Amino acid sequence: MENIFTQWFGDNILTYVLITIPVVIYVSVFALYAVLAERKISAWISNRIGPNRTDKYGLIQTILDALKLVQKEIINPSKVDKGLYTMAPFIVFTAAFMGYAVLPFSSVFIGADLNIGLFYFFSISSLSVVGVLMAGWASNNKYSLFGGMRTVAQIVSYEIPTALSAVVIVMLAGTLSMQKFAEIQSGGLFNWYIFGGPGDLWKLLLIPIMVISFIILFASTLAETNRTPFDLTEADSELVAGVHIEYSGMMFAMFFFAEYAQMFAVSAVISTLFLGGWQSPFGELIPFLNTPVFQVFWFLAKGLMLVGVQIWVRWTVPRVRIDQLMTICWKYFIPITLVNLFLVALYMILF
Amino acid sequence: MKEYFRNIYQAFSSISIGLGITFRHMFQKSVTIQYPEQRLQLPERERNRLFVNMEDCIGCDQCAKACPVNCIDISTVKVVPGDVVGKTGVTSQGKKKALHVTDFSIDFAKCCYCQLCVFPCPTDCIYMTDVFEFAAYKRNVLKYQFADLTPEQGIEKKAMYEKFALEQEEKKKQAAIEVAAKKAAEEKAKAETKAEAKPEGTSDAKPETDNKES
Amino acid sequence: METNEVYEKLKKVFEDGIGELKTDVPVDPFFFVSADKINAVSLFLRDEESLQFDNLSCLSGMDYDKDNLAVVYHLYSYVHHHKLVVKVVVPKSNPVVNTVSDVWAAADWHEREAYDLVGMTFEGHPDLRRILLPEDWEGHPLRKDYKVPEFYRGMKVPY
Amino acid sequence: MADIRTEELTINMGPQHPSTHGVLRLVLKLNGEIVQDVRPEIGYLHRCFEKHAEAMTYPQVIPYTDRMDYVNSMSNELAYVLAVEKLLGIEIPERVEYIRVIMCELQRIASHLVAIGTYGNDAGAFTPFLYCFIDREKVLELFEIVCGARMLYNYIWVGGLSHDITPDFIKKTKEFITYFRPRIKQINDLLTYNKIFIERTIDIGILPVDVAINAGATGPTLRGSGIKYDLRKDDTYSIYNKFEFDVCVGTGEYGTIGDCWNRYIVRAHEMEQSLRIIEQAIDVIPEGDVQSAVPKRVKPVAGEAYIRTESPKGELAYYIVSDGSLNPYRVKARSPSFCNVSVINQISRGHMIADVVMILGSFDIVLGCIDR
Repeated sequence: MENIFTQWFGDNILTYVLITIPVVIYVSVFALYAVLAERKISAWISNRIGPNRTDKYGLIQTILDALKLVQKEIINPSKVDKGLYTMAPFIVFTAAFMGYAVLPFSSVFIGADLNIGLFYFFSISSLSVVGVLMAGWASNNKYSLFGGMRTVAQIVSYEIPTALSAVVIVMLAGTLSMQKFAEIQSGGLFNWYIFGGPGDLWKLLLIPIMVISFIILFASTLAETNRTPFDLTEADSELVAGVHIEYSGMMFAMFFFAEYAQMFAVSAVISTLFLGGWQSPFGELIPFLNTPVFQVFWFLAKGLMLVGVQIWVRWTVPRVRIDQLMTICWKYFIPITLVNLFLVALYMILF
Repeated sequence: MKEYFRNIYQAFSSISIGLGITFRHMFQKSVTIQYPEQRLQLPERERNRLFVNMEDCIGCDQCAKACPVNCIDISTVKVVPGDVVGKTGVTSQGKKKALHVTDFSIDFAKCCYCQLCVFPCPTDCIYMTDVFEFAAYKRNVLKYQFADLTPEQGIEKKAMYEKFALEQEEKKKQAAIEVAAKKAAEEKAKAETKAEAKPEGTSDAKPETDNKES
Repeated sequence: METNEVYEKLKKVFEDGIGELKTDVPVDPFFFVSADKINAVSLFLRDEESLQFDNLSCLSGMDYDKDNLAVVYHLYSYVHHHKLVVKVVVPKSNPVVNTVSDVWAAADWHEREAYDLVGMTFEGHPDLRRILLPEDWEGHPLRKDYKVPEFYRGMKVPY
Repeated sequence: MADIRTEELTINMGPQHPSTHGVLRLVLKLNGEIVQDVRPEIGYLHRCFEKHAEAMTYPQVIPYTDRMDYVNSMSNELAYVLAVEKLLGIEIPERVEYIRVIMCELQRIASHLVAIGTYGNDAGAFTPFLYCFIDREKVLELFEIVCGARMLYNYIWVGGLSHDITPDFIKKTKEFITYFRPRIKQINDLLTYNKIFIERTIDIGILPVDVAINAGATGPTLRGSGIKYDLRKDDTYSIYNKFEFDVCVGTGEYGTIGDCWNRYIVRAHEMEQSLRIIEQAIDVIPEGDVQSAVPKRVKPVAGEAYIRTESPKGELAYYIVSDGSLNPYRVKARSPSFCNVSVINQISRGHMIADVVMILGSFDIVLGCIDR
C-alpha cells in the first residue's frame, strides 16, 4: 500500500521530512519513558517503589533528568581526541535513528518501504559499532578502550545469528521488505510467523523452529543493543562504565537515548518478523481493529512488550564474560540457526 | 554432545526460573520506607543522641572517663557554703550536689554512640534518646552544651569559690602564724636556759598549693 | 603435642638457637628462639613429621620492653591440631629477624606489617615495603617511644 | 602479525572501583584481557586500631573492634572479649554464652547475606543484591531491638552483655527463622544455580588446599577448597560444642573444588547451619543475670592471650598482651580478610579482568578488617 503522506502531499522531499517528524517525536518520547520504565520495573522487581518524587508516579522524572543533563557542563578531558570524542555520540545516535526509516508503523505509514528493508536495517544497526569504538578509543581511558574493543567483537559476531535467524522468515516470506512481512501475516494470531505463518496445517511442524529462532533472535538483539546479560560495553562492575566513563552531560545522554531507541527498533523488527507487525491478533474477526490507526497501536504494543521483556531480563540475569559471549554466539546460536535454516528449507521443498 | 544439550537445557531452565522469581516479585508489596513522611517505630533501647539531665548531674566526671573518644568535656567548681547548686542543691534521688558544673559539653561529631558513658553514671542523668536528626553544616554546631550555668555565671561561681578559698587560706595562714607564734614563745621559754636562741620564722613558710579545678 | 615436648624436640636439634621455655605466664606457654635461627627452626617445625605446623596463624611484632623488640609466631597444625607460640626478641639497636615468608606464605604480609608498624627488618623478605602506612611515613607507630608527627605533607595529623 | 609491537597494559583497579568492596587497590598487568599479575595495595582505610587500643582501657576497645569488620561487629566483639576473659580467667554465666552464640550466628547470616549479595552484584545481577539486603535488614532490626544499634553494637562486654534480651526479640527471631528458610532457597534459585552465574564462577581462581593453608587462608575460603575445618567445631570456643551443625565445604557440585563457586556455596549453606544453631539455642536459654560477671575494673594480670574464633570471613584472632595495667600493652588483630586477600595474586594469573572481580568477591573481603 502507498504511504499515506505521499498520497496527501505528493512524492517530494518535503513529504519525507514530514514523515520523519512523528517518528522523531515518538522516539524521543519513547526514550524518555523507556528510561522511566526501566527504573520502575527494576524497582518493582526488587520490591522498591522507584521514582515517585517528581509527581505521584514519577512520570516527569526522566524529563527532568534530561533537562538536568542538558544543563550539565560537557567536560572534555585534556588528553582526549577531540574530534572523535565529540563525533562518537552523534554517530551512535544517528545509527540508532536511521533504523526507524524502515519500520512499518502501520500499513499506510512507513518511512521508506525499501524492497531490502530488513537488509538495510541490519546493516545500519551495526553502524553504531563505529561510534562506540570511536568513543572508546578517543576517551583515552583504558577502561573505555576495553569497552570499545569488547563491543566491536560482540556486535560484529552477533550480526550473524541475528541475520541467520531472520533469514528463516525471509525464506518463508520470499521478500525483504518490512511492509510485506507484516502484510503476509494477515489473518490473526495464528498466521503470525511465530506460529508458522500463513499456510496449511503442515506449518505446525514449523512452530518449534520458529520459537527457537525467535528466542535466538531476541537474545542476539539483546547483544546488539548491549543489554544485560550482554552489556559488556558498560560492565559497571569490571569496566566502570565502559565507553561512557569520560562522557558527561548531553553527550552521555545521547548514548543513553541511542541505546533505548535501538532497543525499540530491534523489538519492532522482531515483532514485524515473528509477531505480525501491525496486524491485529484478531485478524478479520474484528475488522475495525485492523484500521491503520489501530495498526499503529498493535505495532507499538508488540514492540513495547518486547522492550519490557528486555528490561525484565536485564534485571534478572548476571552478566556473561567476553569469552563466554563468543562461545554462546559461535558454538550455540550460529549452529542452531543454521540447523533451523536447513529444516525450513527442507520444509519448503517438501510442502 | 550430551554436555552441549545439557548446557542449553540448564541455561534455559535456570534463566526461566529466575525470570519467574523476578516476575512474582514485581507484584509484591514494596519494602521501601519513604523516610521523611513515613517513619519506623524505633525500639525503646534506641541509641542515638545523648542527653544530660543537669538537674541530676553531680559533675562526677565518670562519663568523661568512660568515653573511648573523649567527646565529653566537664569542668566543675566546688560549692561555697551557703550557695546551692541549681535550684535545690540535691538530685532527684536526694543526693547532695557538691560541684557547680560550669561546662558540660558533648561533641557529637566525635561521639561513637557506644553507650559506655551511660552505664557508670551514678545518678542516671546521662542517657541516649531516640533523636537522630541533628545534622549540621558546621562541626562546631555539633558541640552541645548541657551545663545550665551561663559562662558568666560560671566565671562568677569560680570567682566566688576562689574568694572563699582565699579566705580559707587566710584563716589557715592566721592559724599557722598563731601556732608558729605559740611555738616560738615556747621556744623562747625553753631557750632562756640556753645561751643562744634558735633562728625563728622558718616554720610559717606554707605551700601555696590548693586545687581549685577538680 | 604440648609446647614443652616441642621444646624438648627443638632443644635436641638446635641447642643454642632455642631460648628458655616460659610456662608460668598466663595463659599461653611459649619459648624464645634466637633471631638468626628462626627460619631454620620454622622450617623444621613445618616439615618434621611429628610436628607439621603447616599454618602460621598469626605473626605479630611488638615493642617488647625498654630496649627490645619481639616477634611472636602463633603456629597451628591442621594435621595434628596442636598449637605453638614462639617468640623472637631482638634489640632495638639492631632489629633484624630472619624472614619466615619462604616457609609460610602467610608471613609475607604479616612481616611487612610488623616492619611497618613496629620497625624490625626481616632479612631475606622478598619486598619489605610499608603495607598499611604511606610509603613516606616516618617512624613506626607501635613503638612505645613513638611521637605522633604534627604534620604529614602539610596536613595536620592529630584531629 | 608478528611485527606489531605489543605491550603489557597496566590498569589501576581501585581504590575507587565499584567491585573492590571498599578502598582496595589492585594494580593489574594485562595482556589484552588476560591478567598477568595482580598487586594488591592496602592501607587506604588504616585507622590505627592497634595504636588506639594501647591508649584505651579494656572495655573502651570494644567500640573500636566494632569498626574493624563493620559488617560483622558481633564476631569481632566476641573474639576480643574472649581473649580478655581468657586473660582475666573469669567464668561466664550460661545465659550470656547462649545469647552470644545466637547473636554471632545472626551476625553470620547478615554478613553472608552481604557477601552473597555483593557477589551477585559483581557478577552483574543487581536484584539478588537487593533481596539479600532486604533480609539483612530484618537481622539488623533484631539487633536494634536488643541493643539499640544497627551495625556497631558494643553489645558483648567483658564478662557479660550490655543488655539482656527481651521476649520480643525471641519471638521475632523465631519469626525470622521461619521467614528466612524460603528466602535462602529463592536466592539459590535466582543466583546460585543460574547457569550464567555458574559459568562465571566455576574453574575460576582455583585455590589448592596446600596453598590455602600455607598462605593462611581460613573460613569459607579454606572450606571452599574442601577442608572440613571450622574453629567452632575443631577448636571450639564459647559453647559451640553444645550445638548440632554441619561444617559446609565446597562440594564440587559444579566446577572444581576450590574455585569461586565452591567458595560461594559454602556461605550459602552456612546460613542454613546458622539457622539450625539459633533454633537449638533460642529455646533453651537459661535464666540468669547477664551482667553478674562483669568486673568493675578490668585489670588482668601481666600475661598474654591468643584466641582464635570463626568469624564469617574466616579465622579472626586477637593477641592481647597485658602488663597488668588498665590498658592493654599490645592488641594485635589477626584479621581473616588480610590473609585471604594476600593469595589473590597467585590464583588470578591467567584469568580475565572480569574473573579478577569474581575472585575478589569470592573472598568476601572487608577493608575495615584488612586495614584495621
